[in-house]
Amino acid sequence: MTSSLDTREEEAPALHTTCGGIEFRNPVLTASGTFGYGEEFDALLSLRSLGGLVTKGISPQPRLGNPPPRICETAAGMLNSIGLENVGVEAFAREKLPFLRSCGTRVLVNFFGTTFDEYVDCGARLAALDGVDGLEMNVSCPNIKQGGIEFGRDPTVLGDLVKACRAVVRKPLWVKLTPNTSDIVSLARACADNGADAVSIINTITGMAIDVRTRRPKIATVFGGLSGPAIKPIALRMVHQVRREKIPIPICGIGGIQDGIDAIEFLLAGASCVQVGTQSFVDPASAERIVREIEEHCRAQGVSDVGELIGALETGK
Amino acid sequence: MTSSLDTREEEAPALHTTCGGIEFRNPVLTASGTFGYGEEFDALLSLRSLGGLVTKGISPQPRLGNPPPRICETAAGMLNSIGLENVGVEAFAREKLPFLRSCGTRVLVNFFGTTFDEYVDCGARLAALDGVDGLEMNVSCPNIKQGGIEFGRDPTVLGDLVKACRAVVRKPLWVKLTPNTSDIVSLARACADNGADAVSIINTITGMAIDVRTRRPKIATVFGGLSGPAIKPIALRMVHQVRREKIPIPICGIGGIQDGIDAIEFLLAGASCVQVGTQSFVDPASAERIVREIEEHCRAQGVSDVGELIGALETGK
Amino acid sequence: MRYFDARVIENRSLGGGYFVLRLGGCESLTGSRPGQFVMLRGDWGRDPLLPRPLSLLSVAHEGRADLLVKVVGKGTALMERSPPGSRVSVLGPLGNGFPVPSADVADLLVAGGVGLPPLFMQAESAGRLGMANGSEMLYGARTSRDLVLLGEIRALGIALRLATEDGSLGRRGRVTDELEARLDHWRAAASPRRLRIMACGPREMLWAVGRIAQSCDIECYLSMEEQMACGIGVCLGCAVAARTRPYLYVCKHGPVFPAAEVMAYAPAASTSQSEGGAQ
Amino acid sequence: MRYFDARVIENRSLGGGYFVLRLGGCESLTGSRPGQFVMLRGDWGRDPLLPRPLSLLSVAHEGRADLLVKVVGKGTALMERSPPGSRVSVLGPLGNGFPVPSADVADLLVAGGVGLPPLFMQAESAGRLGMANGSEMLYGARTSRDLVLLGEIRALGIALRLATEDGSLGRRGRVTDELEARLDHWRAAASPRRLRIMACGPREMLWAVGRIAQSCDIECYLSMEEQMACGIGVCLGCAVAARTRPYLYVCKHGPVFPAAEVMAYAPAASTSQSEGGAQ
Ligand SMILES: Cc1cc2nc3c(=O)[nH]c(=O)nc-3n(C[C@H](O)[C@H](O)[C@H](O)COP(=O)(O)OP(=O)(O)OC[C@H]3O[C@@H](n4cnc5c(N)ncnc54)[C@H](O)[C@@H]3O)c2cc1C
Ligand SMILES: Cc1cc2nc3c(=O)[nH]c(=O)nc-3n(C[C@H](O)[C@H](O)[C@H](O)COP(=O)(O)OP(=O)(O)OC[C@H]3O[C@@H](n4cnc5c(N)ncnc54)[C@H](O)[C@@H]3O)c2cc1C
Ligand SMILES: Cc1cc2nc3c(=O)[nH]c(=O)nc-3n(C[C@H](O)[C@H](O)[C@H](O)COP(=O)(O)O)c2cc1C
Ligand SMILES: Cc1cc2nc3c(=O)[nH]c(=O)nc-3n(C[C@H](O)[C@H](O)[C@H](O)COP(=O)(O)O)c2cc1C
Ligand code: FES
Ligand code: FES
Repeated sequence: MTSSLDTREEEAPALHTTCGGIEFRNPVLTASGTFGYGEEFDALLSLRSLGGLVTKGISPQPRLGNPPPRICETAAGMLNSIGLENVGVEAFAREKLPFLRSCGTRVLVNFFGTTFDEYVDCGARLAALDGVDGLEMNVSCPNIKQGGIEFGRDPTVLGDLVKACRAVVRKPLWVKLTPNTSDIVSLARACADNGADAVSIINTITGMAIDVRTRRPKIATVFGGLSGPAIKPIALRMVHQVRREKIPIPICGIGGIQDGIDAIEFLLAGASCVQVGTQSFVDPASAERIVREIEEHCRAQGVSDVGELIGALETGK
Repeated sequence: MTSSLDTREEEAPALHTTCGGIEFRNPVLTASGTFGYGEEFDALLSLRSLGGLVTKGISPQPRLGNPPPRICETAAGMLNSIGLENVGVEAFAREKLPFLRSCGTRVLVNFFGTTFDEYVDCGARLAALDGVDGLEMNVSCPNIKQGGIEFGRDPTVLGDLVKACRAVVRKPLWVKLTPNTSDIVSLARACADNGADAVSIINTITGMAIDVRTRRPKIATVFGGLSGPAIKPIALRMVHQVRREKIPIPICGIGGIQDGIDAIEFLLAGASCVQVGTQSFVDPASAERIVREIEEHCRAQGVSDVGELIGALETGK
Repeated sequence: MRYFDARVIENRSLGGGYFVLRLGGCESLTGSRPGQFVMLRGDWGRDPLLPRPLSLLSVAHEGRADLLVKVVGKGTALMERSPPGSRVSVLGPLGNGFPVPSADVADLLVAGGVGLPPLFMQAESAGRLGMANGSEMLYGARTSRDLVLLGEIRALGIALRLATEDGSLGRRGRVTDELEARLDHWRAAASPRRLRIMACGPREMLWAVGRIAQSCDIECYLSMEEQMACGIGVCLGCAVAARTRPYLYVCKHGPVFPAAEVMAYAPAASTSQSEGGAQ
Repeated sequence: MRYFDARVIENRSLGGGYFVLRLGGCESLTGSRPGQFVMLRGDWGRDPLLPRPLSLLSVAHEGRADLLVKVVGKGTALMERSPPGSRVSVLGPLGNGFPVPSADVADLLVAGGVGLPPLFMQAESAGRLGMANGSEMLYGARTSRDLVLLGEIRALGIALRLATEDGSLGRRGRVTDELEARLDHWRAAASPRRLRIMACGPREMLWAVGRIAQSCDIECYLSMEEQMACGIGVCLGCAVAARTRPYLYVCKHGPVFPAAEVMAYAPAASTSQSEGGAQ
């Protein structure tokens, strides 16, 4: 707002972007699990200034989550093991959606199940709700039938899951990939081949921390998901690997974004939009600030449309 | 030294440890590529105070390495793409080994090849050298025959490589695993099944960073290896995953260790010894300090033998 | 609840690692309730990354807010070194706070170590309502060095009883010993006012206070701590096992809980005692 | 080369983001050569992680060492804010340094922006050897605000010629324009002393200086910069493409290189000029 006063109107860089069938005012979304259901942040930043928000992951039924301690800090990051606690589809529709419908920004609902059927059921029910602009499928959940291995770790399992959900979801369907893989490209390809509209890269990386005095894990479930600036180089690499292989669906880049420069790194690496996660804890107004910083960067570098940045990395090859 | 004056002699905790067929004065080694060939650190700390050191990776022939820029800093970490530059076996034996023979600590030589035969050749020649206490095989090198995929990424390829080297190496043979995998346990098992004496966990994680002004990667080769405190939670998790599965060979823990507490986290997670890498750049005397801090922790916690800590994590299971 | 920049206007060391950080620019904290807290972060880069939860010690006119902090790690060490003029980000006021003082209730405010701030503010608020002299504060710590702001507490007009584990000031023993003694006294005195306990301090102390209150059937509120990331109920990190729901959140449903709500999952007395004693 | 703790004893701002950090406790730096550098790290946790390379500006008796620093990012910003008394870790002296002044050689010391320190120290050393008046320093920057320590340089007894891109002080233009003018002058003067050039500054400037020296066949030394992690030749991070070997290391073989050694891989003049000009 303030910055548009500094310069003539016509110079304002175009920030809108399209990703996975959804048009966004600008490329900055907030990440699942770090922004609640939006409401709590209404007093802290202008939701209308954001490209969009992604809700906490929803499952068909409410879930209780894991015992505490659930989080701990690490070097430039944090571990969490919330255990996918959430209110369930019904309570979401009843209690959270009314606010989201009028919050003034795009709403993606992150969802998951513990079985194939739960995924399909959950996707179908959420997609039917008014006020939901799109779905983001969290495939980093333990597949009980496969000995607890994440659904999203095997390209074949993942492809089947995407196909099944795609068949019932008539809204934009994004798939959020797990970084606990040696081959992110195959996972992205499995999504593209089975009808996903976009891939979100990345979810948290499995990690752990130990309290040496008590000799116990700092997280009750032993392992937790690592997020924050620490993982940015890994996330950026995965985004670029997928982009380089010309997988034919767009990418939403996630992982350790703290400021506009970080966000632009993801755009250059090939993301069409980004999500801000842990940084919303560090600085609850950061997502709005990041929009401003991207705009300032565009002005300073003479970029008239943020789309020019997407995939514009020069590798000299 | 100083601290042993504070307390009666008999209270000094026993720090020696055995890992992969080598006895160490204490569990603190320095990591390959971050400690040169030892000589440079002679003026900065007491080499005799260390458990051991691991040399820069050696290949059969000298290698030039990658074009600059080769390193950049990231949040609580750094990326490097040195390109495995080294002096080669011959020059190593002639120019570096004489110093190492008399440096007063255990010497492991890190080595690699670009083909199966090069690995075997390199391992055999290094193992034959007097003054080499053991070998650490770096399998995070691109396998040209397999389209540049790291040798160490596929358990079958890795197992074959370990077997081939094992046949010619009559000294302790450690294998340093790549973290760019969805299944560290299978990699460790392939090593154990094929005669390795220990596994070193972990090497750097592939990452990237972008200079948004020039739109170029900050590392000339686009991708580089992430190291430093940022990766510690991931490294610790992998060590513990391998330990939990009762793979029958010991683990050397590596990744982001900055102080004695970090080192003890690795011991509790299941490592028999640790390596200090990037921290030697942050604080060149850190390895010696870490030995002291481990000793202090043992005293404070009434641990009479550091061996009591190995794998002593209590997960309540 | 607001998110804003404030400035350190005074940083007063109390010795023993304790210090009072006086912030200016905290107009949005006016009207905060005792027991509420803020998430605070200095201008210190990424290490540490997350903001730190700190209870309000006192909130005055003209946007002044005081925090009492003890150095325990990186974040608090950086705060201790913040000179006047330093910029800090503040999110608050957060959480629920203690029940308001009431004329027919005598409050026993039980503070352990750095658990003092919310009870200090509660006493201050009681004083403002003219109810301080009906209540008393029991304040315990390891040594006399850990008992801070004694003059300031007395100035609030509340009766103050101290306990130190080493006997260097007040009763030798735990603050819960003092609590039991005072409960005996109150029962003997047969005061017409109903008794109520509010406590903040180390977890073992809280469990002990909760058990005492339960055994005497006295209304009791405990201010809990958990690791926090967001402070506003979105990360779901600060869960505590509870009676009415599987988990409640310290930042959103607390930090102050009726003891019965959280005592269900407290360890048995013996364990906790020996754990505490092993230190 | 030693690794030791030092203290900031003075931190003098020169405006424009430049400041002189005076360190105490640097006895081990006594005898350092102009062009040598240190790896420096403050007491600031993990952000930033790696120490920062800084050239020596001056090393005095009693363990005093001066550094001239310009704020460009996190590390230098933290250094700028370090009050006297702050602890810093120092590794040094590192690298090779410039050739020593010699009676039969006239040195042209070419400094661009914050490339001043090694040339300042070289002039200081020449002064000490009584050879300063044979040499001259050419010092250029964007604006007059970026030309610092002018009084101190003059006090060394060396002739000083300035250039600014905006013409706010000295010649309007680049320091390399001034260099060409001076070379014309020296040739015209037909001095009996052999000419030698030593330069430190932005990479484009170094390439330009190197090209001028090559075209006039004058002995020339360039002090190079690269990203560094260790400073002692073990990480192999600071490689520069070289003539006699595929790569040399700035920290170990440099930072000062004979121009011919590193010019082989310098970009062609036109590119570099336009790149520089595009700023
Ligand atoms: C609601 C609430 C109110 C609080 N009020 C005060 C107060 O008024 N004054 C005060 O001095 N302290 C208060 N604390 C505790 C304070 O938040 C921690 O001491 C602080 O976060 C430690 O940060 P650090 O970086 O110094 O320590 P770290 O380096 O992070 O850790 C040091 C130790 O403190 C523990 N710790 C770290 N973060 C927390 C946390 N969020 N909660 C509990 N323990 C933690 C760690 O497990 C570790 O053992 C409060 C905590 C909560 C939850
Ligand atoms: C041998 C040598 C001597 C030097 N002497 C001086 C000196 O006397 N005074 C002075 O002010 N500066 C000097 N520098 C440059 C100084 O090291 C960098 O300005 C500093 O490291 C930047 O750190 P930062 O954290 O402030 O910036 P960052 O936040 O790390 O980065 C800001 C910018 O500086 C660049 N940069 C970061 N690190 C380096 C590095 N090691 N080398 C080159 N560029 C870097 C980054 O690419 C980025 O563009 C010297 C560099 C070298 C290699
Ligand atoms: C506390 C917490 C809870 C999260 N919950 C979810 C979730 O419910 N579903 C999901 O797909 N990702 C979840 N994530 C992952 C984030 O959306 C994001 O992918 C990850 O944190 C990396 O981004 P960051 O580094 O910016 O935080 C969660 C992350 C955190 C820190
Ligand atoms: C500059 C640099 C060079 C390295 N070179 C090698 C190498 O030659 N061989 C190898 O196996 N690992 C190499 N490594 C990896 C380290 O030995 C170590 O596994 C990794 O850095 C993680 O540990 P850290 O976080 O403590 O640094 C290198 C790391 C760095 C930072
Ligand atoms: S701290 Fe995030 S929910 Fe309580
Ligand atoms: S900085 Fe490590 S080799 Fe030069």
